[in-house]
Amino acid sequence: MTALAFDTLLAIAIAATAAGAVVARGLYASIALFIIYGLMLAVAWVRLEAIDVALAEAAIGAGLTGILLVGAAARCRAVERRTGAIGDGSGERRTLLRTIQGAMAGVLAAAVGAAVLLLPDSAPGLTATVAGTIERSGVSNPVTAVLLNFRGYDTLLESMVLVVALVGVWSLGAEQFWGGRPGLKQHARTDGVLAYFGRMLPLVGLLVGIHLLWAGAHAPGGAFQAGTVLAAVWLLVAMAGLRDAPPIASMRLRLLIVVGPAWFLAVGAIGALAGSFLGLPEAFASELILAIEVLLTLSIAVTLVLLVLGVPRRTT
Amino acid sequence: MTGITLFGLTGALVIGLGVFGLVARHHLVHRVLAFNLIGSGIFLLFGALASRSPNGTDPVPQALVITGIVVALAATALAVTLITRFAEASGRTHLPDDSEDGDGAV
Amino acid sequence: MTVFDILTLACAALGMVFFAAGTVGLLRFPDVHSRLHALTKADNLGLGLIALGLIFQAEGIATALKLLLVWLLAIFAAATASQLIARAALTGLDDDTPADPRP
Amino acid sequence: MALSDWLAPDMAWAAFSVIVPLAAALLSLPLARHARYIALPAALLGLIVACASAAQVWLHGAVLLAAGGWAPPLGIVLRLDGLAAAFLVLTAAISTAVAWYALPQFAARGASESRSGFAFWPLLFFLWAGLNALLVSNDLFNLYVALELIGLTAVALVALDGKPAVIAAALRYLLFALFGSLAYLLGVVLLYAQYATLDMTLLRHVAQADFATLLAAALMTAGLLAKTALVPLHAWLPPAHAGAPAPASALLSALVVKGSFYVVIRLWFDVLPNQAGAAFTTLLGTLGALAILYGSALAFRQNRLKPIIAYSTVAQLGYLFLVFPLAGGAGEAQPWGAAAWSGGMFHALSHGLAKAAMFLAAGTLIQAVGHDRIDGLDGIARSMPIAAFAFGLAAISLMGLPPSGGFTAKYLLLTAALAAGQWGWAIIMIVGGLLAAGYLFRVLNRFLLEGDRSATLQAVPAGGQIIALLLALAAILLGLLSATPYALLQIGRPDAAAGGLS
Repeated sequence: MTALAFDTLLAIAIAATAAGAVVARGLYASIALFIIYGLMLAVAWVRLEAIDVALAEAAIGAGLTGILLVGAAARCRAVERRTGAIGDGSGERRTLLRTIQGAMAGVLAAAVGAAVLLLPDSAPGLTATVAGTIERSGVSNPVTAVLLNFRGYDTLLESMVLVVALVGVWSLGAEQFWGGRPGLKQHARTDGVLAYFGRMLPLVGLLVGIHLLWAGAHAPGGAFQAGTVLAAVWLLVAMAGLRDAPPIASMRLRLLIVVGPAWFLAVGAIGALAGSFLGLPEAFASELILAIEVLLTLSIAVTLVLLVLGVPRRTT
Repeated sequence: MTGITLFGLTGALVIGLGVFGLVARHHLVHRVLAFNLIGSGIFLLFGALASRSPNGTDPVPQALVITGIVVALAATALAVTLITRFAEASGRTHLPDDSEDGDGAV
Repeated sequence: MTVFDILTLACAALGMVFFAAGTVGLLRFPDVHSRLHALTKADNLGLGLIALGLIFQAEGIATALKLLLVWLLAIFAAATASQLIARAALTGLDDDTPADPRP
Repeated sequence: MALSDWLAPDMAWAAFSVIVPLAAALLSLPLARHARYIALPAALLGLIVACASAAQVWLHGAVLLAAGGWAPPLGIVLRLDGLAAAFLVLTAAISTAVAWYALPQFAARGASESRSGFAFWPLLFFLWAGLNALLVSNDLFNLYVALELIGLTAVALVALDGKPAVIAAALRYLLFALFGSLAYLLGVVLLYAQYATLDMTLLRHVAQADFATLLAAALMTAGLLAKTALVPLHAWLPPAHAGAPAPASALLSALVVKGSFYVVIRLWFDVLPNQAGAAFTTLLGTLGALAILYGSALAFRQNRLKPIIAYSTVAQLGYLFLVFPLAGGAGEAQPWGAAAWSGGMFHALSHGLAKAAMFLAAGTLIQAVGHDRIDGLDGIARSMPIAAFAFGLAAISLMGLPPSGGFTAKYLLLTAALAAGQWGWAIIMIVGGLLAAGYLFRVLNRFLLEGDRSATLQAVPAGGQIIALLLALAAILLGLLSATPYALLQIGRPDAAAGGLS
């Protein structure tokens, strides 16, 4: 009973923050509500007994996405202030159009909701299949087993999607800054509070990241969550002005970006030559998964940081 | 009603809200935000349906959702970079209205 | 109800009061800096009280230490984040704020 | 090892067709400055893998490969059949041609790394990898990841030029592509919730025609149609395809839109063959017919070369959707069903070759003239005969004139329409061919006008013109030598392609 009451409150909070993010007038208000929505959603994932997803949603869905949106909003506002065009403007007050659009969205939501109600209340899914096979996967956390072994091919392609996004982001930079450093230069007093925390928090973050990576084999955690924590550490260091972002022409940086996906791909290719594409021999499966995860975590962390920092904006 | 159904319906509602935001809001950052709402609504729906499993939440959807969250972030990063590039180059934060014919389209 | 339960309830309730105060401050104060002041002060204390309350329910010393660690990390994160927000406000990044103290 | 060992059924050619372009993409990211040493060898290797895949299918029939050795529903299966093999070869041929064509533009000798010179090569190979992953995938969620890989790469390729108008086109494309992916994903979620599998083969055996399944299928189809730019979801295509650099336009128009179409075909013919009602197939056919007429009409009204070609893509995509009403038929074997299905696939292949040839030819012409208004192309055939000839040959295939691949495709589709007594679709196809002739001759007439232009033209390397010509010749050869590709397409063909949707 208490659980259902809590779930109901949580569901209302999720729906309300989502609705607020859609209708809020100001861009910043929308984004703030979206981030709160993401955190509420992470709690919902905990309620659904999906801690791995809760970690990913809080760190990536709410955290990094929020940072990206805030950054875009800030640049858009700067442009709008310069050109004098503020706010949504066009078509915001056409009631009839709004009603039609609302009705369309409502029909879609109702149809999906009806499907939810029509589906049976109990469905085993693949829980038993995973449980029956997991001892051959090399890890004991079922989510990691699916991500890195049973459906490792998806994860391989997914790691490529991140690299594609980064290439796309970089390709949008200005020609004259090509090869330069992304983002703006951050200044911080070396004796300031920020600089102090910027030195101390990374150590803690590093520990948390490594713990998440290590724990992923048997408990919630894994490469993507750990990568996000490490990315956050780096971003903090960059924002505190302690360490400047590297120039994108840096060979070391580029190797860091590709090392995880490349190693994963190499494991897959060797398997394919030996007769099983992406096959991890049972005897070394846990070691191989750990090696893939360590390198993937590095690459993911670097790629996420660079995705947030954006296009190169200065040559020095 | 169980908590599972509740979160499933919430997911459906969030999808609808996101679609509304996508068509009704014209600021490009709002639209990207709406995409993320739709995506996370789909994920929540998936998670709710996966937890119908009697012995613990089905791990396969959990893994798929993590993949989906990462892919959504990649798309968002590309989208916001395109938006800021467009805003800084053209001074606009909305897409110009569709003009179908004529040579001005490009 | 044991004495620990009563202590938990008391601490959590007091924590909520601080959260409420912080939220009122966030909504009522005029500019970014005073809002931040209200928020960080009150919420850090509120969270600390709730964590303390939960420690009375902890099963072992490890759980209790983890709760303490959560509080400490949250304090550091809040301090860092508020520094960043304050700096952003000073450089005029956030213009949803009505009274923007521009240098 | 003898050649037959290399082509044995247990060789993982399906996996290598994804591995090779991915490796090339990752390699060219740190080594972009040396792209000219990487791109062509890697592309040729990719072409060899594609040919080996096709040969393997030819010799042994459809091949299944479980990634990681995990059988579905737990694992992901890669499936290589005739249709996949034909598209793998098409993708490899066009990507190799584009890589060769783009070398002088994006990998100039001795220059330091530039923005577009860096980005083009990883994007080209990631796109190729994404397309191959899509073609061999037998798993609905894996297809989602492949679709996103393709979509993000394609958007980045559109934006490569960097002009504000092109950025706007890329943004609109991204909005459509993301909407399409999410609609598709929502459908996948509903299917998994009901059947606890994502494997297309397993799904075919368990799927029923209930509300959740039909809602899922409708959402997936709508999302894929947005990505395929079927009218009325086409608005993003012309500015994006016309605004991208010519080699990128070739990839986008020839391959990327076919990728999502391919998934629509897989979805309805492989996964849900018994759930497409007559109303649904007629709707898809009608949208296809509208696309043919509307796209052609708009192609007529353009005064610049690349928008004409881009609107022509909108029109030509319409033919692909005539497969649905023509191959449909109350669940019974129809003699014309296989012809309609094969005709549609032939159309996708021949349009791919012809459209890539046309964009590459246009690219060299535009480079020589310095702009792409067609009134500035008067008499260009005299100075650049190879490019003009390539454009003309590609036009023949697009109009559906013999002996081109386009002719074979339309012949098969027309036969099916007449055999089925569905005269309406036949008339649309004939009108569409005439309209294509109209807007293409409008361009070709300009090319053939009198006058010597060579003084005002920029010098362009002959290589680009020759590559365009080779692709156009391939489109013609597809018609002349249609027996082999036709037979390849029939290997592992879904039953519904002969039996009809119902």
